[in-house]
Amino acid sequence: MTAQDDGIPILQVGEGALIQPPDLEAFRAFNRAKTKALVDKLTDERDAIDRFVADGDYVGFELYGTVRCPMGLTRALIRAGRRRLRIAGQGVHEADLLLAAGMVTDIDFTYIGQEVYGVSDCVRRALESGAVGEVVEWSNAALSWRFKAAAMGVPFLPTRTLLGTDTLRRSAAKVIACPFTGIPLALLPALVLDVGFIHVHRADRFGNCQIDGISGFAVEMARASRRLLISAEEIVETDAIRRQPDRTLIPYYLVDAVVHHPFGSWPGEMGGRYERDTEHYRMFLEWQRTAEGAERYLADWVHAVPDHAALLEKVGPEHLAALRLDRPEGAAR
Amino acid sequence: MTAQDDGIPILQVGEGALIQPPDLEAFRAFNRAKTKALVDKLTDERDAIDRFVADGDYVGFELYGTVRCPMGLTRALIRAGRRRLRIAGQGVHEADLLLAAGMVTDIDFTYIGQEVYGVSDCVRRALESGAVGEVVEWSNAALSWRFKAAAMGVPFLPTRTLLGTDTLRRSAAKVIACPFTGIPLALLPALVLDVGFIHVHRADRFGNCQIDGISGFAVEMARASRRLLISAEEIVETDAIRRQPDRTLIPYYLVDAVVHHPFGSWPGEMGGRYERDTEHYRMFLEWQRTAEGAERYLADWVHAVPDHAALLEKVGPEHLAALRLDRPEGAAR
Amino acid sequence: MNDRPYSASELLICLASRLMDDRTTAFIGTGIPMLAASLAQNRHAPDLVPVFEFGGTGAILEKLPLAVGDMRTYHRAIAASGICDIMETAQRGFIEYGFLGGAQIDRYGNLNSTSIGDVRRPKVRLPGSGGANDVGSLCWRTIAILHHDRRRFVDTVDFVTTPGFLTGPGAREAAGLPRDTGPYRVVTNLAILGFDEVTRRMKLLSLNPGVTVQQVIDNTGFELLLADPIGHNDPPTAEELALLRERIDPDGLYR
Amino acid sequence: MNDRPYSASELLICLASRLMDDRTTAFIGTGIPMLAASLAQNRHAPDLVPVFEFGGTGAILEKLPLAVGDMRTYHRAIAASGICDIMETAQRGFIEYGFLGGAQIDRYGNLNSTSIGDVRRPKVRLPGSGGANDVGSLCWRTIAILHHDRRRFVDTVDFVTTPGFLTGPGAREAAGLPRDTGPYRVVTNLAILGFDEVTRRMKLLSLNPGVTVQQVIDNTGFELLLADPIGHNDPPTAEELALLRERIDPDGLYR
Repeated sequence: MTAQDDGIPILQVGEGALIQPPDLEAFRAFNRAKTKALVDKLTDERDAIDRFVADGDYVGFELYGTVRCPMGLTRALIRAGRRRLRIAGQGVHEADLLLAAGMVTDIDFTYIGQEVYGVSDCVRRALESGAVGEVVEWSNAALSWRFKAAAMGVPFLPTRTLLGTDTLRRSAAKVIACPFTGIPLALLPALVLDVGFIHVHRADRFGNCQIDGISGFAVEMARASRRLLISAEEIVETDAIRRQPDRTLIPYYLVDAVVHHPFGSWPGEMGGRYERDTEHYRMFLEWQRTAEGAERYLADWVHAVPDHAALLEKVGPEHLAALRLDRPEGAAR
Repeated sequence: MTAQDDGIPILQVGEGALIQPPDLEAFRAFNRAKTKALVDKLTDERDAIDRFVADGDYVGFELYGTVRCPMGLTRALIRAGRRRLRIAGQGVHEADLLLAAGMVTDIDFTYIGQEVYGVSDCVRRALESGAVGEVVEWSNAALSWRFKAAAMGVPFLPTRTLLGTDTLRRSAAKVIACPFTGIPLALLPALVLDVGFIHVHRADRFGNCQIDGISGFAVEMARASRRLLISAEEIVETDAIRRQPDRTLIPYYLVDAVVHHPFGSWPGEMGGRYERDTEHYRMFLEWQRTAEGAERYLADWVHAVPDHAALLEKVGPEHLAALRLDRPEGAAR
Repeated sequence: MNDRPYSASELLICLASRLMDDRTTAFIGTGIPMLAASLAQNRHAPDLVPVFEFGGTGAILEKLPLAVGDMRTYHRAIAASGICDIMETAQRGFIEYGFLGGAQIDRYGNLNSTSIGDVRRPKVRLPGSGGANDVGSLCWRTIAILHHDRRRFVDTVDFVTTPGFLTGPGAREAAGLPRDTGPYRVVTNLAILGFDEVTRRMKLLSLNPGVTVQQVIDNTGFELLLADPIGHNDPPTAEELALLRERIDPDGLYR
Repeated sequence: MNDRPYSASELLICLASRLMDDRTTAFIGTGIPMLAASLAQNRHAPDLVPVFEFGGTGAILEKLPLAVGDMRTYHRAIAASGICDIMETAQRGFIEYGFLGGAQIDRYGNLNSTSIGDVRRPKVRLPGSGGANDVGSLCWRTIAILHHDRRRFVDTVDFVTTPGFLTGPGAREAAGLPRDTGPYRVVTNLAILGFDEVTRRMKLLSLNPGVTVQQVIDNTGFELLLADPIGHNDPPTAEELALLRERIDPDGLYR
C-alpha cells in the first residue's frame, strides 16, 4: 500500500456546467429495453423526428465541417420546430443552422466555425447576445472521448489533454493525480446523447450501417446515443451486410430509424460519392453574415420545401450531378 | 463543489503484483524514436526474434484459443531459447507451448486452457509446482481493456467488471468511487508490452496490416506494444493498402518486423483461409498430458525443424491443402 | 440414463435452449451453449442474437463453432468487431443473457473456474476466468450450466472467479456491479434452479425427467430452497433431437 | 509586398513547409498547413506523414483538402480511421509536429481561439478550440502560424485555449501535460520565432526578406528575446512557387 491508497487527490474541478450528467445505470436500463429484433426501421424524415426527438433533448451530430453531415435530418429537425435543444457543438454546419433557427439553449462547445472561411456569424450572434444559456468549453478530442466513455459504458475517461488551460477551467472536467503513476489526468465525464444523428454511405432497413473512408466519431457517437437516427445515401439488402460483417460500424440494435437520403450531406461532401457544393456553401456564408440573411436562408432552403426530396428537386438534378465523383476515393467498392 | 471534490476514496486495492507497471512518459519517448519512414521490414522469423525480443521481456500474443495465433513466430521464439519471459496469459495455445518450454516466469492470467477440451496440463504442471513466479488474475475484458488503456496513452481505464470477486482481489486493479456518479469502479492499469506478436491475413512490407472478420484485440494490442512483430498469410503491395485505407487496422509505424508465414496460425485456424488441424491439435492435447509428452511435442514439432517453411514441409502439402477453405467466410474479398 | 432415447448432454442442450428467448441477445460460450443457441435459432428463436466475446454478433449458426473466436462465430453475422466492442456493449446494458460454466458454484451463484485449493499454490489449477467474470458482471441475467454433484455444488467456493450474488442481498450493488443484474438460472443434469428474489439463495425450480427432490438435495452441498410447487422439465422432444442430430451436430462433435 | 513576386500567403506556406522534416508525422490543420504539407511532399519530404484529426493518416496530397475531414485527407492514405484513434496516437507520442493558428498568442506561446473579451459574454466569439488544444497538449512540437501584429502578439491572451508553456518553465509538466512537449516555432509574415530553452519565452530567430528587427519588435505586444545572431529566411524559390501555383493549388483556392 502506498500513501495514495488512502485516497486520490482532486487537483482541479472545471467550473463549467455538466449539461448532461452521466447516469450509466439509466443508460443500461434504456438500452436493455431497446428491441433486439430485426424490425424494419425504414421511414421518412418527418416520422423519424416526430417519434424520436422531443423538445429539450440533448442532441449531437456527426461528422464535422461540411463532411458527411446529416443535413437532410437537420433540416427536418428545423422544420419540425423542436425547441430548447441542448447540443454537442462539434457538428459545425448543422450547429450553425440550429443556432440560426434559435433552437439551442445550451452547448458543449468545441468548434463551430467555417474552417478556412473563419468564424460563424450565427455563432457570434447567438453567443455574444447571451441568447444561449450554458456554453461549456471542450476540445475535439475531449468531446469525442466523452462519447467514447459513454460508448464504453463508464462514467468517465482519463486523458492528458485540456490540462493547464482556460479550456479546462471552463469545462466540467476534473483533474486528479493518477493512482498508479501519480501524474495529473483530466477526467472527462461520459456524454450520453438523447438523440444522435449520423449520415452513412449505406444501411439496411434494420439499421446496420457501413461507412467508407474515415469514420470520424461515428462509432463512438452511435454507441453514446439513447436514440439514434440514421440517414443513408443508399439502402442495401441485409445480405450485403452479412457478406462483410467486419464493415458494420453501427449494428442495427443501436438504431431507431433509417431514412433514405441520397445527397443527405448536401451542401456538404460525401467521401467517394460527391463533392461539397462550394457555390451554395459560399452563398450560405454570405447570407449568414446578418440575422436577416440567415433567416432568409432558412426560409428559402429549409422551410420553402416540405422535405429532402423536394429540396433536391429545388437544387436541381443537373446541379447535383455535377457534384458527383466518377471515381471513388478512399474505399474502393 | 461537492464533498467528493476533496478527494476520491480508494475502496480496495488488489493484492496482485503489477508485473509490468505503466510508464506512459517512457512509452511516449519510445514511440517518438520509432521510425515513421516507409522502410522495408520484411524479414525472416529468426532475424525478427533476434533483433526484437530479449530475455526478460514482457510479451503478448493475439488472438485466442487456436484462432489466428502467431504460431510460426511462437515456435521461432522457442527455438531462439528466450528465457524469463513475462506474459499476458490470453493467447492460449502459444502460452501452452511457452509454459511447456519453461520460458515463463510471471503471468498476467485470464485464461489458459483448451476451451471445450478443458484444462491445460502444461498450465497445471507449471502452476501447481510453483515453477512460475507471479500469477496475477484478470478477465478477458480486463486484460483487453488494459491493452486499450495503453493504446489510448493513459495509465488506466475505469470499468465495471471484476468488482466483488476474488479475481479482483488477486489482480492489481484498484477500486475507487467515481468522482462524477459515486459508483464504485475498477481501475485497470495500462499494460504496455515489450513485444507484441500478431498474425494477420495480409500486410505490406512496411507493416500495414489488414485482418478479415473479427479483430479480437489486435487493434488494442498492436497499439500497446513497444515492439511489434507481425506474421502474415500474404504479403501485398502497398497499393492494396492505399486503395482501402479504412481496412488498415495496424498502420506501419507500429510495426518492427514483418514475416511471411502462410499457414502461420497452424495448427490453429485462419478465418476464411483454413480450418483448424483438429487431428494434429488432438495429438498435442494427448501428448501434453505428461511433461515427457510435452517435451516430445516440442522436440518433434518445434526443434526438429529450423523454421516455419521446413515445418510446413514436415506437416505435408497435401495435409495442409485439405485444411484450406473453398469459400471465404465473414469477409468476402 | 441408458434406458432413455437421449444423452445427458442432449438434455442439457435442450433445457438451455428453451431458456433462450427469441429476439434477445445472449453471450455464448464454448460447448453446450453453442449447441443450445443453434437449436434455439433452428426452432423457436430464429432472431436470437448470439454474441461471442471476440467479436461475432448475430451469426447464423449453420455450422457449429468449435471455439469462441472461430470463424463460425461470425458466419453471415451482423457484425464482426473485437472483444472491447463486445464487452463494452455488455457494459452498456445491451446483452440480456450470459451462459457460464464452472468447477464450483455456491448458494449465491458465485462461480469458481480459477483453482481448487489456495490459488497461490493450487491443488488443481483451472483455466481461469476468461470472459466469465465479465459475462457475470455485465450481462443482465446469467445462466450457469453444470454437472450436479457435491464436489461442484459447495458451501463455499475456493475462489470467486465470477460474481453471483456474492454474499447475498445488496452485495452486488455495494460492490459496484450494475444494478438489477445477477444469476438467473442454473441448469444441471438433475434440475433447473433459480434464485430467491429476497434472500438471493439458490432455489430448486423444476426437476429433470425421473429425478426426485431428494436426489437434488443429496447432490447439493448447501441448503437449497424449494419452489412450491416444484415443476417438471419435459424431456427432449423428437423435433429437438432430430434437429440436434441431423442438422446441428451431424458429426456428433459434442455428443 | 507588392514589389515581390510572391504573396504573403505564399511566403508563409514556404516557411512552414521548410519546417516539415521528411519521414516525420505532422498534424495538419485547414489552410496554410495543408498547402505547406503538400509542398513538402512534392519537394524535400516525400515521406512526410500528414495526420488529419478525423482519421486520415499518410495521405498523398495530390488534391488539396478543403477541410480537416474531407476525402482528400485520406486520398490514397495509409489508414483512414477516426478521431479517437488519431488523438490516442498523439497521446501515445507518435505525432511529432502540430500546426496551429489562433487569434492571440503570448510570450509563452499560449494561444487563444475561443473569445475576445470575457468568454462568458464575449466581445467576439471565436470558433473555439476544435482540435487545437489536443494538438498543443499531445504533439511533441507545435508550430503556430499567425499574422504578426500587436492585436495578436499580446501580453496576456484573453483565454488560454491551447497550452503553450503556460506560465513558464516547468508549468506544462506541473499541469500534467506530457514531458518534453510544447511550442517549437511561430511562423509569421515578419519572421520565424522560437522559444528560449531556459525561460521558455518567445525569441526572434530569423527575419523574413526585407523585415527589420525593429519592425518585429514594434508589432509584438510583449518583450521579445533576440537570438544572436538573428538569421534571415530565404524568399520562396522559383521551384517552390512553381510547385505551389502549377501543381498544388492551380485554381488559386488559397491564394
